[in-house]
Amino acid sequence: MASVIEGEKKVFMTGNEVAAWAALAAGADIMFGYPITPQNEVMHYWTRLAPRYGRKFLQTEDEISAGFTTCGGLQAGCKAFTATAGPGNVLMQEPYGMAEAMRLPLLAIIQQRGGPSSGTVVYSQQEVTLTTYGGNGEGHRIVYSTASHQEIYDYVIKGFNVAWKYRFPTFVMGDGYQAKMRESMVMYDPAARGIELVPANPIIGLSGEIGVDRECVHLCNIYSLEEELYEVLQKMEADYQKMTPEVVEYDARFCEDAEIIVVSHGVVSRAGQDAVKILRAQGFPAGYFRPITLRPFPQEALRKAVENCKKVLVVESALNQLQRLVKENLYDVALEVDALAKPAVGIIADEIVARYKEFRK
Amino acid sequence: MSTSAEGVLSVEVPRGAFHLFTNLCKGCGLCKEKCPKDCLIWSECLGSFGTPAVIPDDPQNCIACGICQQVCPDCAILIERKRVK
Amino acid sequence: MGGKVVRIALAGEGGQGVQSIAEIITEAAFNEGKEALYCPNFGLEQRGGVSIAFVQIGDSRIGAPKFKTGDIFIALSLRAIKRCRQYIGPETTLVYDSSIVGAEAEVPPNAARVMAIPAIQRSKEELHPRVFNIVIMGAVIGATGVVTMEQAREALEAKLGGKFKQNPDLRELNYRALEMGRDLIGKSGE
Amino acid sequence: MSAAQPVIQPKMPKSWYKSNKPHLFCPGCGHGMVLKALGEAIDELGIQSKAVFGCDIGCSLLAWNFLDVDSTQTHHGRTTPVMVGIKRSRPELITIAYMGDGGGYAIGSQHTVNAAIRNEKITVILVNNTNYGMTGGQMAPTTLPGQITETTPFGRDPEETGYPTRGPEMVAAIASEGAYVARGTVANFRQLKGFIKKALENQIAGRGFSFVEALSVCPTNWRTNARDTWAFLEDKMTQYFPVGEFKVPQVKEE
Repeated sequence: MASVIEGEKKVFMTGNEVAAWAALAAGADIMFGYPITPQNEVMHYWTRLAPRYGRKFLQTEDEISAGFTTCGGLQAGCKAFTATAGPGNVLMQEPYGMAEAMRLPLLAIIQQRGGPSSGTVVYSQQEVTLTTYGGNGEGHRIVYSTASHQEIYDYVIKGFNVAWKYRFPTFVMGDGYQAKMRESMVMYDPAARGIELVPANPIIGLSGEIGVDRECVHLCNIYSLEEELYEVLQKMEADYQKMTPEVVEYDARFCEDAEIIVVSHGVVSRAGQDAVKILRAQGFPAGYFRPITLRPFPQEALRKAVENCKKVLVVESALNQLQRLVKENLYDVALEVDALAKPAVGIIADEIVARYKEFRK
Repeated sequence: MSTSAEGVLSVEVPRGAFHLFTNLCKGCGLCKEKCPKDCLIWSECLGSFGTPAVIPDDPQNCIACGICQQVCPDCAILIERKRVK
Repeated sequence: MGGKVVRIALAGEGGQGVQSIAEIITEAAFNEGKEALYCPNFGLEQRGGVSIAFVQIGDSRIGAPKFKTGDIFIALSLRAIKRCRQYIGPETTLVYDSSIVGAEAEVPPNAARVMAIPAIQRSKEELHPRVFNIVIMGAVIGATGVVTMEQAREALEAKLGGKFKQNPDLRELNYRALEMGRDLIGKSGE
Repeated sequence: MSAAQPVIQPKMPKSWYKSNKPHLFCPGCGHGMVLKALGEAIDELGIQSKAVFGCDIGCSLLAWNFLDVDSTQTHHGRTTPVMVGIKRSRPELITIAYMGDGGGYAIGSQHTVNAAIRNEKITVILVNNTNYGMTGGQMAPTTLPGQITETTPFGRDPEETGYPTRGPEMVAAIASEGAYVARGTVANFRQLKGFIKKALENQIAGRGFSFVEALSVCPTNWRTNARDTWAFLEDKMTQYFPVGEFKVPQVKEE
């Protein structure tokens, strides 16, 4: 496969365009998708770029189909992916479940929009619970929450690799802002940076003659006995726990001597970081913590970060989604948790600064 | 009629042989209804579900047409035909 | 954080070209080596309603994609002023077209500076009504100095080069529109 | 019987997976016959090693390890998109989507319709037994007017629940040139096998969507003995669901 990006290239584009380029650079073979704002341009750019590199696309009849065709493509050994948002993300929970159950290396780019229901087509961080724990299972998924176009590029490439290495469905979760806004970032050829792309391989439609060279493959996705499924789930959980330290990512700053730590993720963490810098400049001992993987959650890192602090301020464009994760992961730590929760609305640094000062009283 | 160790009921008929694999026969009776000579009956032998397996009532009535084999959902019947000279 | 970030909000009716202006300005800033972030408001108003563009230009990484109040707010219609007054604060320079009837009554009292410029009238009389949005772009550059006129011209070339090739007169027309906008604000971006 | 005589073996298709027979379907279930027709068609076309078989949820899920063919279990109604995904990714594979009437005409009807419209080069084999067998015999899209099921205890009333879905007729109406559409019945094995074989050949030739509905029987949920089972299929079902080919590609003579 010829490299898509020669060397390094600084560009100014939308996050959706970045996502399409990243999928190309990551060696994605085929995209299955269904229109939904604010994800549409991932498909728009992909359909324009893919033929140049011999990659494929299918627009399906709905998101259920887009998810399941992706599952089929993955079983056949192609780096298949999809992108969706909001109500589409809801419909895709069903195929994600299949990917979870059958350990298919599904990669989905999620651009969160306002909910519930059709909500807005604009922006939110309300798909955290859905993306991390949606579906009738235990949330054996990997969810990256990106904060910039650079990260969309980096984590889409990383996401494909992690998915194919560990075989858990992987999500690169942005939002409407990241989808539609333009900012600068550097595209690169992963190989030139020493990033080796994990090869794809089929689990069905194998080569060789059945009965001569090989046995047939029967992929099972439904079990007769509760014990059978239990065993499968035990193995899944064990694999997930084993993988966690290798995959989990976070960013922590100024936490050692912080009295209040601002916890935020995704695009909001940009404001979180700015707020902490402003507070520090004003002499307030504020700390900054950002989970990059929301699943698996950087529990150990967060617990370590809050060791010396008194309070945690969770900031999110949702009511109680990151907060729930934070509380769950700090369940036995004596800490006061407050939130600046603005569902479906953007958050700026000044608001966090103000809330911090209020919370401090 | 003979019964092999493998649970195969075999009946020589004028045009060949009727074989029934008792481990496969579930006793549904679909074959019985489709027999053009109406010659299949429930035998003394039990099939895989503990229900009686089928057998031709009189070997002379079986014409080895193979319809029972064709309609069996479980491939429990095999009709061997003698070569016509 | 680092250096000062200039925050620009543009609002107008769908089709007035506020998104194109934002796109060209940020593209120009990017080409100049600055950090730029352009975030369109792509709400349901995308078709037939008020369209808003949020632009931030600075020397280092830009934080949140949106902001509370802009350094400069350009409104191209009465509805745009009404709907977007929340983005006008004590540090905001509000620029609107002087042809907007009833604008004065809607201007929030807290704006730092208010400028009504005859962009529609002048572009119609002296240039062409179609380049009205480029006049506005010139005004934004004049008011903020976020990019040089040279970069603005290059970004225009990148965006409209195809059209310029077909009709070279268009290039001159757009350049003049850019300068007209800058002069209407009365400040040079060069 | 002399010792030298070879042990007589049942005549199963080569592409049947032998070690799990007898299979899991109920006594008299039509799935065995449809899968026998499919197995023989696979054998005759020599595609055992490049076929991918996908089964739906419902009784058809019991076919997940029925064939000695690479197979995958999907979700209810979602076999068509999974097979489309495989085919689009690896066009050299022969993909067979196997489902019941509920999967193809109710919960997954949008996939049937849109795969047909897009002329996806997959083969769909849909088994019509006029009810939801796995869940205990509820009304299916194909339940006949007046037919008693667990959810139509007084007989299906078309005024309330509409008329049975005529799948091949619908698919033939919406599929484009190159599609192959037929309805067979387990009561006519040879014909059914012929239809399935043609459907697979159509995919191999890359002409378009191929769809075979197989009229089948469900003695367990119909609560019928063998005689009434055949009678319901041959007398009642075929009245409403005519057997035959509905769309055959025009193959140009070379």
